[in-house]
Amino acid sequence: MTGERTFQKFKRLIPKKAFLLWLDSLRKDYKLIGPVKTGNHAVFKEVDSSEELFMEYGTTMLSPGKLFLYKPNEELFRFAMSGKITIDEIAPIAEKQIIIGVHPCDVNAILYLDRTFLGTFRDPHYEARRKNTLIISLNCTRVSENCFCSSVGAGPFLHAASGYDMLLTDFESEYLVEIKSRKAEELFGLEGRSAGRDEMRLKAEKEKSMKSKFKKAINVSGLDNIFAENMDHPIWQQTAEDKCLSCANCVMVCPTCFCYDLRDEMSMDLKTVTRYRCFDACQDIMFAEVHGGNFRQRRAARLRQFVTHKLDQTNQYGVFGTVGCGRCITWCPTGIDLTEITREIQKFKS
Amino acid sequence: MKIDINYIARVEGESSVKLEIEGGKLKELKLNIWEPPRFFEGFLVGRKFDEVPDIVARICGICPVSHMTTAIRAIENAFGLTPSPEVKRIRKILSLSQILSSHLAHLYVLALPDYFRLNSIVEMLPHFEKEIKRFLRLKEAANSITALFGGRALHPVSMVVGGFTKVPSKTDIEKAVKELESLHGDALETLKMVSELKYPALENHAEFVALKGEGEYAINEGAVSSTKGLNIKEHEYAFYFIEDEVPYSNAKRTIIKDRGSLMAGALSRINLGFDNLLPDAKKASEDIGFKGGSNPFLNNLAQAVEIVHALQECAILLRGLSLKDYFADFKVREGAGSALTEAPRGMLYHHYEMDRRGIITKANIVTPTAHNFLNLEESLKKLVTENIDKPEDELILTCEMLVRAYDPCFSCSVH
Amino acid sequence: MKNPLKPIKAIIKGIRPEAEGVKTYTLSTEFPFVAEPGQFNMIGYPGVGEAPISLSAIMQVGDSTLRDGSFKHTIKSVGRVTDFLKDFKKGDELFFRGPYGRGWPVKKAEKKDVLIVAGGVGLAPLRPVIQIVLNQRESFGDVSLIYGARNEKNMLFMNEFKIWEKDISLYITVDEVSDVSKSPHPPFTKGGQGGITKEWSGGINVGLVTDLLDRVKIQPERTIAFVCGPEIMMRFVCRGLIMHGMLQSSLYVSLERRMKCGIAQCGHCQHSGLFVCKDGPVFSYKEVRGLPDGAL
Amino acid sequence: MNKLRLGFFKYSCCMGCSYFFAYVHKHVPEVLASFDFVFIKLLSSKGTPEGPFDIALVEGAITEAWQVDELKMIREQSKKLFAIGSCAVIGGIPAIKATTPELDVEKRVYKNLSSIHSIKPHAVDAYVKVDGYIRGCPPAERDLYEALTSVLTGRKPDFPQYSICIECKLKGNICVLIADNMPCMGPVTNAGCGALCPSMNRACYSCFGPMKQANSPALAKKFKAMGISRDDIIRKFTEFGADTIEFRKAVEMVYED
Ligand SMILES: Cc1cc2nc3c(=O)[nH]c(=O)nc-3n(C[C@H](O)[C@H](O)[C@H](O)COP(=O)(O)OP(=O)(O)OC[C@H]3O[C@@H](n4cnc5c(N)ncnc54)[C@H](O)[C@@H]3O)c2cc1C
Ligand code: SF4
Ligand code: SF4
Ligand code: SF4
Repeated sequence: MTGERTFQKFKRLIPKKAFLLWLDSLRKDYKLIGPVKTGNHAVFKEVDSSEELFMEYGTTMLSPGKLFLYKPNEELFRFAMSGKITIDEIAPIAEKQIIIGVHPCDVNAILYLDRTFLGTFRDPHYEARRKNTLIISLNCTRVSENCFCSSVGAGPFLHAASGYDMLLTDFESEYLVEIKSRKAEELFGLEGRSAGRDEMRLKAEKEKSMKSKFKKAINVSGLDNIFAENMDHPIWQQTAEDKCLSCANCVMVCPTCFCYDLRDEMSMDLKTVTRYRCFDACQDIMFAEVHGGNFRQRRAARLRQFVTHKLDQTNQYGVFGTVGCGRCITWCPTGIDLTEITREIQKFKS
Repeated sequence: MKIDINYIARVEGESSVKLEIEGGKLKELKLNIWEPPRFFEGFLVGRKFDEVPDIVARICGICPVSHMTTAIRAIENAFGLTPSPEVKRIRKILSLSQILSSHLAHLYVLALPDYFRLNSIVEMLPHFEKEIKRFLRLKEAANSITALFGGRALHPVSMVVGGFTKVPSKTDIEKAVKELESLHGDALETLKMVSELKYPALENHAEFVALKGEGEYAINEGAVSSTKGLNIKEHEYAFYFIEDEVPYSNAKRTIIKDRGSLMAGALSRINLGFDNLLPDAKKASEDIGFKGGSNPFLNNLAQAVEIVHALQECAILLRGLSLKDYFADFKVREGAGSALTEAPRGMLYHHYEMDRRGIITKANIVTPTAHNFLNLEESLKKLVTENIDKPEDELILTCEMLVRAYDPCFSCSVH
Repeated sequence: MKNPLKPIKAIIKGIRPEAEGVKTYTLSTEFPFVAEPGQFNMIGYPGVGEAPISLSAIMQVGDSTLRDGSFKHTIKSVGRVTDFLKDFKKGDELFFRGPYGRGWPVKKAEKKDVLIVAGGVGLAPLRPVIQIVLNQRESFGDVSLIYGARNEKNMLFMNEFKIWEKDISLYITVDEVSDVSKSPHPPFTKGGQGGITKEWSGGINVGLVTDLLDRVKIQPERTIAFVCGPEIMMRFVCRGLIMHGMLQSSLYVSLERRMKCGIAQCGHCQHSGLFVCKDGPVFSYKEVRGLPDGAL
Repeated sequence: MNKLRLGFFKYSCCMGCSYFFAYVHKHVPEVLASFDFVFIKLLSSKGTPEGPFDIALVEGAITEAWQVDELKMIREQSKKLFAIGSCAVIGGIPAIKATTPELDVEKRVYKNLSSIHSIKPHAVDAYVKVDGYIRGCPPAERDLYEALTSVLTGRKPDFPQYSICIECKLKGNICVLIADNMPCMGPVTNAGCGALCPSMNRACYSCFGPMKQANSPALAKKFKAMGISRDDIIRKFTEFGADTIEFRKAVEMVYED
């Protein structure tokens, strides 16, 4: 992220056991966060030992980036209101943490969040946590029902050059460990076997076989201006009225949705006000309301905002807003599927 | 002379007392419970069994747990489902925590101001800071026990037919136990405070009725027993108790067949179950020379003793939890079921009939205040007769104090 | 590292009732505040929140309309924050952060004719432009202001029209004629166009802003237009100007969207991938014409 | 600072809101320092309902004609009037009565109806203008404080108007609707409780009532697709929302279906 001297991007094969032991050895300096099985699902949370990790997970409901880097709820300022008002700026708390097992889509989503929070205006809380977080990505071994990352280039294997620290690929009893940052290079002491051309070929084969397993896809090359040209396509209105609940689950589970609200809360004695930030969603009817009007009064307009922000509107950051994790499809109560909406519109065009 | 006490404050719900004195004698006295009816028993018909606990919780904002527990037990009786001992334990914890909250609120906020000739706890604040802080401590602890299991202190959400949807973690329970144990002294102080109040004298010849358990202070189940020898099972209730409409009141009133009025509540429970109190509560009670009695004003004292008991029993039950088997599956079937529990204000009865899909076809709910209605009216008559020479203000206050001593819940009584 | 969301304290130096429900607040803070015309601040108060408000007078780099570094906001009370402000008094504290956004491209307008079209409170963000024009009159060609409001009770800066008209042509219109005697700006005398005349010479017309476009002599190739008002009004103005032969790229509009942060993070102001707070609020008409969820 | 005059009025309900208010939990001293309890029957004898009030809180549904008259009088006497609790905000549980012929319902309870004077149950805003809604059953603590502090500081109160789902996700609960196939009302229910039911492993039953412009027919369709019976779906939308336009839409759709 910041100007780093060049480091050695080495690749090694490490027995899984040894790797996890190494992880545990870091726990004295780092909080360890990773996928943990709860019931039929996996969630990212802090663990006391690598034994709790469930590295074979499919996908989680909430992404690690929007739990441990960009926080759902964050206190920013405290105002003391008696007499002359004073502002207390809450200092960023940035414990050192390792997030292990981050799938490629979620790493890409973090890189997307970087564009919002480390742009012209940098958010000190996000930045501090980002600096203190070691991201160990894990290439996928399973394609979940709604994944379409391969269509948008965000998975199933990670190809981003930087912005994370290590990349693991499951090699049965071993991990292929690729070092991607100086921090990781310094921390990683295991020798293992050095990975050569054969291993990289094997990795490429694995990726290929993974790619063949996708059930969901989207044809991005055919997107062009298609959304802008079909603003009033009946699919929007129809899907919105028939199915969309404006519940905002799609936005809440989306790993790239960055919108937030700033809220003030006053203590009952009126002496302190806390200003905090928390996730907001464009599906909320108040989201775009101003005096005299609401730019997205219609449910269809709100639904369209979500879908087009993910698949169109690339003028914003120069990349797609979606990483193809499929979460918004999985967790939408009525199963609204942005890939289907897109297909419907593409059908219309051709 | 006609006296209309229209504004009975510091009780739950709406009521008034009208009385007429002629020639130094009480001519007529009516307790009018004009709380607007909401027709729960009417609109429950057609609803499904699984909604019933959530709906009946809204009969009362103070004792939702009692309504939920009673309804759930009635429905389980209809389904032939016997809950696990763990479920029973958790239900009792919730009931006890609610009894604690309710009694604390009644004693400190509703009843206490009268004894100092003040209008409200707000007016007490400057003079009774220590007491009010104690009250808030106890109340907070009681609420947090209900919330720990129920999700929130009012209208808890985890209580369902079959048991509970979720239980708290061991660590949270551990913390709660410690908190409760640290408040034992506060409970004893409360009892001491309440025992020092000056209660008006009044004899009451009512039949005291309460559930009675085997070796435990009965709350959620037991035999219906009375100081006049009643001893029946809960499903026999309808044969012995009769509910009737009163032309001047929206609440119905209940009597024991062929015998007349009854009194339910903390005093009844103490009168019938004194021996089942935990040793500490029993001893504390004996130390102040209280083992029950017939003066309805002593209900205050009985509540204070129950506070000592409930706080301790909650902690004991919490320690004994396994946090397993907190839900049992069941089969919906056609049938009828009824249940009785001890709500903070006394015996509460729910009865449901259901079709094979579990749709309610008939509902009947008899609340503690309906049980006490006639007795309260009779006691008021007696009180007025015995205090007929008192100045009007004083007489009105004494009447109000008696009404409050019953800790009536008029919202419940009408429902 | 300072949090860009951290508000800065300002003191209210003066308050002027401007029109019905609208007041102008002169603010000053510890440092001389510098901004560009068309930029805005997030104005707020703890416990109430923040709202984006344009600067209606500023000290600009190189030039100073307000030499002491104070700045002004002209605010109409319509909601949580703006209603709260209406009871503030001189000397009260209030908070702001900014300036934010891309303002009017005034440099581009130098040596050209300038057409300023405003509706309602939309004149506030354009006032700094007028100030520059007045200060450096020789740098611009013909300058005209077309300004419309619902009625004259809703009209901003009327007390300044007399000064403005010395250097720029004013075309003022109201949608409806209201009771003159209740106007905050007496004296009015009856007569003249639309039934009303006033201190300045041009008169008040009755009708829509768009009706006045025909009255201004527009030389399309050497004119640049700055438009601010309700979005639907801007739509008709821009279309009208295009009919007059103007290029989409020489029309500029200022958009209003809900904003929480002002710094391109909170997402509320997104307009088809544009952040109105950062990429705007001033856009060339070409950039925002026909975008979904907008009226242009 | 002068204390503000507060009135708390109860109509047809469980009085849980008064009870809840009486212990504004950790804030008793602060509330007492800022407000004069001019009228609150649960707490104080000798109050006067005559006003004037700086803030009036009204709990309970309106089910009898005298309540309407009194309510209108209170409105006139009060600078700000808030509906508190689901009964007052949306008609709540008492409004279930109106889902079937009301006389039948009344007859099931009383043999002699001559002294019963009930009218169709409605929320408070059916009769008077309301300045804000403190939703929930029991009401959301945060919203209650927001109402009180807003009046104290003279700002418009800010109440959440989005779905329970948002709160549920902020909490990180695994969605019970999707993961466990429970008929959760969260997607159409107004936030405020912190997604309590899903956090306790059960489906939301909408005790906070519908959120603004809730698309309840779409959720009803989803329930149907889950195999839930028509009657059960109707019951879902009439437990707390019987008197609301938003939920009536779902009921009508199911009937027409
Ligand atoms: C770049 C920019 C510059 C601006 N410059 C100016 C300026 O110079 N002067 C000026 O006066 N304005 C200006 N505005 C407009 C101003 O920002 C808005 O009027 C302001 O945001 C209102 O904020 P508020 O908190 O007072 O209103 P809000 O409370 O946010 O209300 C805004 C609207 O939403 C409605 N609303 C809000 N909350 C609710 C709710 N809970 N339920 C129902 N309705 C609700 C209100 O009724 C109102 O119509 C500008 C806006 C932008 C984007
Ligand atoms: S999750 Fe589905 S139903 Fe809910 S707002 Fe998103 S698209 Fe609509
Ligand atoms: S605009 Fe909507 S889709 Fe885009 S980031 Fe914000 S909440 Fe997510
Ligand atoms: S989840 Fe729904 S039913 Fe449960 S408390 Fe919240 S609003 Fe009420």
